Amino acid sequence: MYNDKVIEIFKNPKNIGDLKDANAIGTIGNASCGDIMQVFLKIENNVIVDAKFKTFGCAAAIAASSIATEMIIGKTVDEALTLKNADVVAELGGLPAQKIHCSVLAEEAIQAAIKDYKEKNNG
Amino acid sequence: MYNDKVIEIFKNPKNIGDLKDANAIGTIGNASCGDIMQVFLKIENNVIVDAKFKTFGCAAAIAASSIATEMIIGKTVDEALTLKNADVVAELGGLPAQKIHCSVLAEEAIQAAIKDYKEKNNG
Amino acid sequence: MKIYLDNSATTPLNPHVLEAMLPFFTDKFGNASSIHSYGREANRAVSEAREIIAECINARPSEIYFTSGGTESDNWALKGAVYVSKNKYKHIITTQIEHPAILNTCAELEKQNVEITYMNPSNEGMINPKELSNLFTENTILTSIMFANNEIGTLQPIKEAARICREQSVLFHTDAVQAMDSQKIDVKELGIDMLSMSAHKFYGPKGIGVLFVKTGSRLGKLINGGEQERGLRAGTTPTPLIVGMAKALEISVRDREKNNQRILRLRNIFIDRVLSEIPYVYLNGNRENRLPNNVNLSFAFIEGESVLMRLDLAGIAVSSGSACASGSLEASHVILSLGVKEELAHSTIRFSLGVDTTEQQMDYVFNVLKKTVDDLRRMSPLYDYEKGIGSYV
Amino acid sequence: MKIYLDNSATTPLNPHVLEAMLPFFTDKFGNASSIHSYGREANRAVSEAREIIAECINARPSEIYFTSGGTESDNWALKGAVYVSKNKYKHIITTQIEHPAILNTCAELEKQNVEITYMNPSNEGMINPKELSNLFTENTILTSIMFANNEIGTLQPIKEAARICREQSVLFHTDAVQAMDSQKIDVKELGIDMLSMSAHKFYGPKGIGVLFVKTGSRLGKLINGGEQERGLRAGTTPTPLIVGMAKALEISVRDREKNNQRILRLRNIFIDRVLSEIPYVYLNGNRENRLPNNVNLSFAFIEGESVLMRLDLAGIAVSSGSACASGSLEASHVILSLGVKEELAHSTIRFSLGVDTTEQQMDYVFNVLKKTVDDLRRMSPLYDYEKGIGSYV
Ligand SMILES: Cc1ncc(COP(=O)(O)O)c(C=O)c1O
Ligand SMILES: Cc1ncc(COP(=O)(O)O)c(C=O)c1O
Repeated sequence: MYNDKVIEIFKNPKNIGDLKDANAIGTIGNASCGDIMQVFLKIENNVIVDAKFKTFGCAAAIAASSIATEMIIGKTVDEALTLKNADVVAELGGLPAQKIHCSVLAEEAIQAAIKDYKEKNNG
Repeated sequence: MYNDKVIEIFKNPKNIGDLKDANAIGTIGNASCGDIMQVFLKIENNVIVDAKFKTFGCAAAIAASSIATEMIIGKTVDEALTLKNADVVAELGGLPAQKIHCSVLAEEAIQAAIKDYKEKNNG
Repeated sequence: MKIYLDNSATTPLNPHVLEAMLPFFTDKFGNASSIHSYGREANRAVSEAREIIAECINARPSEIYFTSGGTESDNWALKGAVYVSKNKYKHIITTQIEHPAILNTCAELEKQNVEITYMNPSNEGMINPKELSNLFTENTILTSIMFANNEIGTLQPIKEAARICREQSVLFHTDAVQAMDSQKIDVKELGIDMLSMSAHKFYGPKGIGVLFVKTGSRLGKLINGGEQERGLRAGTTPTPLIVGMAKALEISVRDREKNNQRILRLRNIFIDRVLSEIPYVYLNGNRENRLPNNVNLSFAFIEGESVLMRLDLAGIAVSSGSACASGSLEASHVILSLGVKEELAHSTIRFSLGVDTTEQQMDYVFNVLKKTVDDLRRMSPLYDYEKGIGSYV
Repeated sequence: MKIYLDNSATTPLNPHVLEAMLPFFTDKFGNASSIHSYGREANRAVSEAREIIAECINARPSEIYFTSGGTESDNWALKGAVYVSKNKYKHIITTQIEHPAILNTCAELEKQNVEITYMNPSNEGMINPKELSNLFTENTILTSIMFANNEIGTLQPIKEAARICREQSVLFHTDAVQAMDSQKIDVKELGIDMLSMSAHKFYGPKGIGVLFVKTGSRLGKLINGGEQERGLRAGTTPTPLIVGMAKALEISVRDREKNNQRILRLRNIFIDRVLSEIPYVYLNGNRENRLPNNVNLSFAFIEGESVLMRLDLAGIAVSSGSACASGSLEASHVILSLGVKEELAHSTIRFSLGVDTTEQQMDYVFNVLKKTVDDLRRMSPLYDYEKGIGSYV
């Protein structure tokens, strides 16, 4: 199953909760599939200065959310857009095959949040 | 499988061998079925004064031959003819279902020997 | 602290059972089909085990067939009935809440053009046997209804179902794998034609089960070969496992009442506490008509596996859905069949108590559980932590 | 004195194997499909066992499927190949000397309109793989030839048979149940698609086996249900048995050469002595091309079971025909297929040596055997004791 790093992150996830002053929110998945991931971003000058998540999902989904938010804090929006699910899996030190989709959700949630930001600002 | 009495008789069968002065011989079965029973009788004044057997067969066949020859020694020919395979089974204290046919062979071998005797003497 | 609350997935081997098995591994190791003394010794042990098991369910020894477990027994009962039937069209009645050993066997038989009817349970997980009468067709050869459900523990009205089937001359099979440990089962009184069991669910060894087949019921073979099990199930007789199964069932029956009472009390206290002290929790399955050791709860707004993993980190073993379905992304077919919504079905945890469960353990479990639910809801997008209420984003 | 010379029927569990199994009964007892720590612990042990077994035959771990034994493996290989085939007409090639696990499965498949061709062996019990080319039809889906025969121990030319089948794109299965303990088996080098084994034939536990299925070979399921064994063989994973099987095979491979040499020497001395010192005795099966532990002799004029029982009374366990067929009145199909006459076939005894067999034991066995043959011939109607010659009355 899960490696020690995934377990450790699941045990003590970072960046949990709402971000009161978020200016971008992305939500992916639905409860009937057993996974919802919600990412809140605070973006200043095209840089992600803070990121938080809320996740309804398994240990892998929670660990992926935690690590993904950590990975994008400090990055520019464009850099964050290049984050792929494989990067999340690599950073977690691997995921069981049937849990890879959790990393995809993390990638998609971030992209959805950035899309939300771009729409609000350019749209 | 076999009860202790069958085993005991198989271990030390009685009445083995040819009877030099037999006046009746009965042979039943064939080697291709895995059973041949041969009974030698010495009959005097219609009384079976001695009986011996030779048997190619399993432990049950050998035990049945032994006990059957013992059961008929001292009997008249007509009494011996009433010996049924069930009597042999009973005297052995029972046989496994698939070995009942060995007791049938014993009954038939005795009947064949007596038939032989009657044919020689009346025929 | 390590606490095992997954006794419906499997149980530890009872040390007395292991003791009974040990001589048959290295010492009395003969092949029970051999006619020499080693073989006869093994054969005697197998015969005794068969008698013990038969007596435990009021069957005859000749009605007990050893298999490799509950799954094989279930496969054999269904496929065996189909293979032997001379009907051109064949129809089987079963339920939506069966174990995959039945449901996937039915799916396989459907591919072979057997028609299957799946009865649905009430929203409390009960099958209504009265519905059977409307389901029989001239082609119905078999009805299979589980004795007790493995997820929600509901006990089905087997006696009435068996009676209705008998009246229509339809064979009746029950998967009693989950019921054996705690329920009194008398196959004669219940009127059952076939019954599956699996030793590792009652503190016996894994890899051994039984199919009870009532004298006179015709059944095709699933596994061909040697003449073991009166020619119906081939394969070298696994004597140590058989001896262990008999010993385990004997002990289970002996201690049944005592264990049931103790476990039931712990179970009820736990359910009451959870339902009263943790909000938005729902008990799945009828509360009374269930196995004494079963607790099945849905914790709204949080996902089952993450609850399971949190408890595991605290040394507590439970199950989300059934063990077999683990790793699957689908919510339990059993919970869904109760009419529970998919998102809530994903939030389900089974606690199954056992002979080793103590009051202290259950207190600890409750405390860890309460904190776990709290923590996970705090990170759930479906729950407004400030307001303490659910909301769908 | 108790002497066990029926190691082809089953072997005693190696005490080191038992030791390896023990923790998984009562302590590490989890269900290998469970995701909590108990489950992961069991799962790890099963994975390791799978790796060990794979390595022993140069396969990949993902090609190893656990079953309940050799019989199930054989059934699965044949039926699985048939179920998955899209051919309208299906044809299987096998041999007359297979174990009942193959032959009775074939008989069952014949009822389902599968055509079966049975190759006959030479009078030394060897199959000629060159004959295969004439037997293939456009419908041939599978050839199954045993690696070593269980009665006469003959080793078949598996590599050549597998090659010929591969050239025709016909799946090749081998029942290696009797071969595993003494033969080096490299499935890659031999080009085998499927291979059956059974742990209790190499000092492992009863009730566990393996079917090796080469990556890419399509196979239907025999037992439906949960997702165990990558969805191909359902049923709760019997962890202790699996751990035991791996340990037993590991030890068998490690000690193979040493054991083979020692046993072969004892075996050859015994055969030479019997053939030279007891008249009218015939060795069945090729003398060189056979398992190192196998002796199969026909003792003219006396019946096998009575020899067996006499030896048993002296503490010696042997087999007449194969164990499964015991209680049957028919002579062994294997011995008959060699062209041995029925009466002589009824006079057959198999001695199968094992790791515990000693020179002293074999001396004792020879002496008891000689006296037994003498005693039984004395009461045989087929033998003239005075003249020392056979005669049919
Ligand atoms: C109701 C039910 N039926 C069948 C089975 C299958 O039994 P086994 O896994 O022992 O083959 C199980 C348990 O896994 C079960 O709970
Ligand atoms: C050649 C052969 N195949 C298959 C089997 C069946 O194995 P099991 O009895 O372990 O199922 C045996 C032994 O009984 C055998 O000797």
